[in-house]
Amino acid sequence: MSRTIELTTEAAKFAALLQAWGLQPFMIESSPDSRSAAGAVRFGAAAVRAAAFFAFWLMIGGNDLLGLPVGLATAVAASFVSLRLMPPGRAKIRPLSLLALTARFARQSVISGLEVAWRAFDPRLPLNPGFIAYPLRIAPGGGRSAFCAFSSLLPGTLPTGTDAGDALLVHCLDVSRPVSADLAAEESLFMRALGYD
Amino acid sequence: MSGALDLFSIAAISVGGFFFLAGTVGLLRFPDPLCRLHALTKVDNLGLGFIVLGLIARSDGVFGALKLVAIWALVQLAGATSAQLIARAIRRKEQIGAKSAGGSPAA
Amino acid sequence: MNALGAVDLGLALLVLAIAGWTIAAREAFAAIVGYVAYGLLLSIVWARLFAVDVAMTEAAIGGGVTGVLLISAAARLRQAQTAEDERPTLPLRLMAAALSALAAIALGAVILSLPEPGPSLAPLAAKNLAATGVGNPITAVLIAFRSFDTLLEKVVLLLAIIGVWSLAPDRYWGGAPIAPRAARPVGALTFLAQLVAPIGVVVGVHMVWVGADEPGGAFQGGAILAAMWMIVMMARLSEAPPVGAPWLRAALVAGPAVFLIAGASGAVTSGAFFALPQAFAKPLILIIEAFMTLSIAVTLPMLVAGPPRRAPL
Amino acid sequence: MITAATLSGLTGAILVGLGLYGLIADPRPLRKILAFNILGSGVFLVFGIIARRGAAAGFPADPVPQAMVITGIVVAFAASALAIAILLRLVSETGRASLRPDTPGAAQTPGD
Repeated sequence: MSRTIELTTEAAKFAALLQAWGLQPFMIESSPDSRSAAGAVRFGAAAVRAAAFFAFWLMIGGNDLLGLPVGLATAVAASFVSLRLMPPGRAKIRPLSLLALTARFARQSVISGLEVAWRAFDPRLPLNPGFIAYPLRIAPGGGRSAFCAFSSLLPGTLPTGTDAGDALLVHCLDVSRPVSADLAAEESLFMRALGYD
Repeated sequence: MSGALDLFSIAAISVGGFFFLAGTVGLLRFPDPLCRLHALTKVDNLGLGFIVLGLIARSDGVFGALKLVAIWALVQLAGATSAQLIARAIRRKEQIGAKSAGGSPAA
Repeated sequence: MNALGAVDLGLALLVLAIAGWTIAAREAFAAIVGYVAYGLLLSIVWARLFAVDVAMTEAAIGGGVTGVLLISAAARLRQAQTAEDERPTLPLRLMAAALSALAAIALGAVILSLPEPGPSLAPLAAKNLAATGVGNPITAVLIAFRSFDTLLEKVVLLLAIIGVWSLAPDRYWGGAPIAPRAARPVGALTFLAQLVAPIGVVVGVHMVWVGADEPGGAFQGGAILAAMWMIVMMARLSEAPPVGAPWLRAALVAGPAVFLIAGASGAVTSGAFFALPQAFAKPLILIIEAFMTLSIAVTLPMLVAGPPRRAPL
Repeated sequence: MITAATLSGLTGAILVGLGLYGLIADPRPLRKILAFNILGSGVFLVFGIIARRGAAAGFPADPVPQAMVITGIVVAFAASALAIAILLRLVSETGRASLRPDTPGAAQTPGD
């Protein structure tokens, strides 16, 4: 009996480790039922993040052989800092949806960037600024912050924090544009790409 | 370097310069701080994106290109955060002003 | 005048205009924002003088960390206003202006009459660079050729910390300072800190590591690490430690202590204080730099956080 | 012909003048600290052109003055931090951000 339990925990551990290494870079699903599995998740997240930071070191450091041990130690330290500040969450990345999100981001950036540029250059200064309240579906926490940061990069919309409820107060240069619909489309895509749905 | 690549690089950097110019014009012409924030943080970031794109074409090797992308990403992150913080501060200030004037806060 | 000359002239005028604005602005907050912009522009001037190491230090410390220090001070000073009648009278201000103009003109005249070609220690530094094993002449000067300056400068930082802490009221002694931070947790700031702080750790260490051979070093890398800790505290993800914490004190003195030990061991092995044995010069310099980085990364945020403002637990 | 280095040096000289004026003429202590920092950066810039003029031996600038400017920037920051801590303590003791030794309301002496 006890042996079976042991095996199950081991299996959960292994599965969590595999998941962490293979499919879900950066953030991974935590399983609250087993403490050791949670530990494995943590270890897995640490390993994935350390690998990411080491890759970053290689990128900025280039091909300096002597620096590799230093880079490795730094990557471990950075992933320790990262885990302290941001414990492994329940997000998981879906590469295809992420690609779609990136494509939409690029297209929207250029389109609305051109639009803001046109408004700036137009002698009549055609602005219709104001706030709209957009009810957020994504739960409070890291995912919501990430989405707010994402939407604040798109020209035309500027999240200014939430009101008393869960509505995001967005400042727009032109309130007559379909801002809410755009935001809803982006939020769906964002939630799918990062596994918040 | 091939001519086509140079041409692409020149074009992308020029487009980036255009967006920076538009952002600056917006910064000077838009009527209130929140609108000016739009011009400053977003259109400028778009300009930076195009300039980075143009420079990637001229970068030496993959590492140089990735470094440029990392710079762009960090500037985006900083821009997103500061835009939200400033916008938040302005809205709260306006709300307090509206409340003390007896009006309802903008929503 | 070529294009680059025009850029230089424009840059100089911009720096002067912003400095003037910083002096003249009515609001303290506006003046400080001006000062931060001034620090960043100044770092471009430094880059134009081919002093990349100085440019990085100026941007990180002159612009960034000093900016946080000043803004948090201005926020706490908002209530305490200086009476308008303390402004000097017009004749006095005119005299001050005349004196300042005289100083500037005299300095300008000196600059225009500097000998041509300028005297330089660069050949001397170049000749001895190989002995240190490092490739960045500025790191060599800081740690090897003028090590006393650098050591004393580290001691000055320690003295400043002691001075700042000494200003705590008795009841708070041994307690923790309150670092500048958001009034309540803000999602955007938390997100930034969570994402940027670990990346900043990698960048900061990288900057120290390459500082041996390229622009960078303990000051620049340490300032970046310090900034990361400050961002984390600003986002309220971490608190400033109590000033009595042993690890904090160890980290504060680690840099100067290791530096001193290296110097003293030089006195024993090579017969002169700070005579680093040539075979180990580069590893020794790197070890000293590592501990200096740690001390700078801890000292700068603690200087910004100020004296303890909480009773010890 | 004024070179880029000389231009920066002259900029530094004017910055010293601006900072000196602010340091003397502005009564507000925080602004004095700001002005002091501008004065200091002007001095560093003058030092910087001495480094640039000392370009030799394959270095674009003399490394010795550069290294000293780096330590200088850090020391200037430490001095500012100490000054601000003293100022904040002064304010918490007296309630006023003022360097005037007399109490508020007392007759002021001209030329103080």
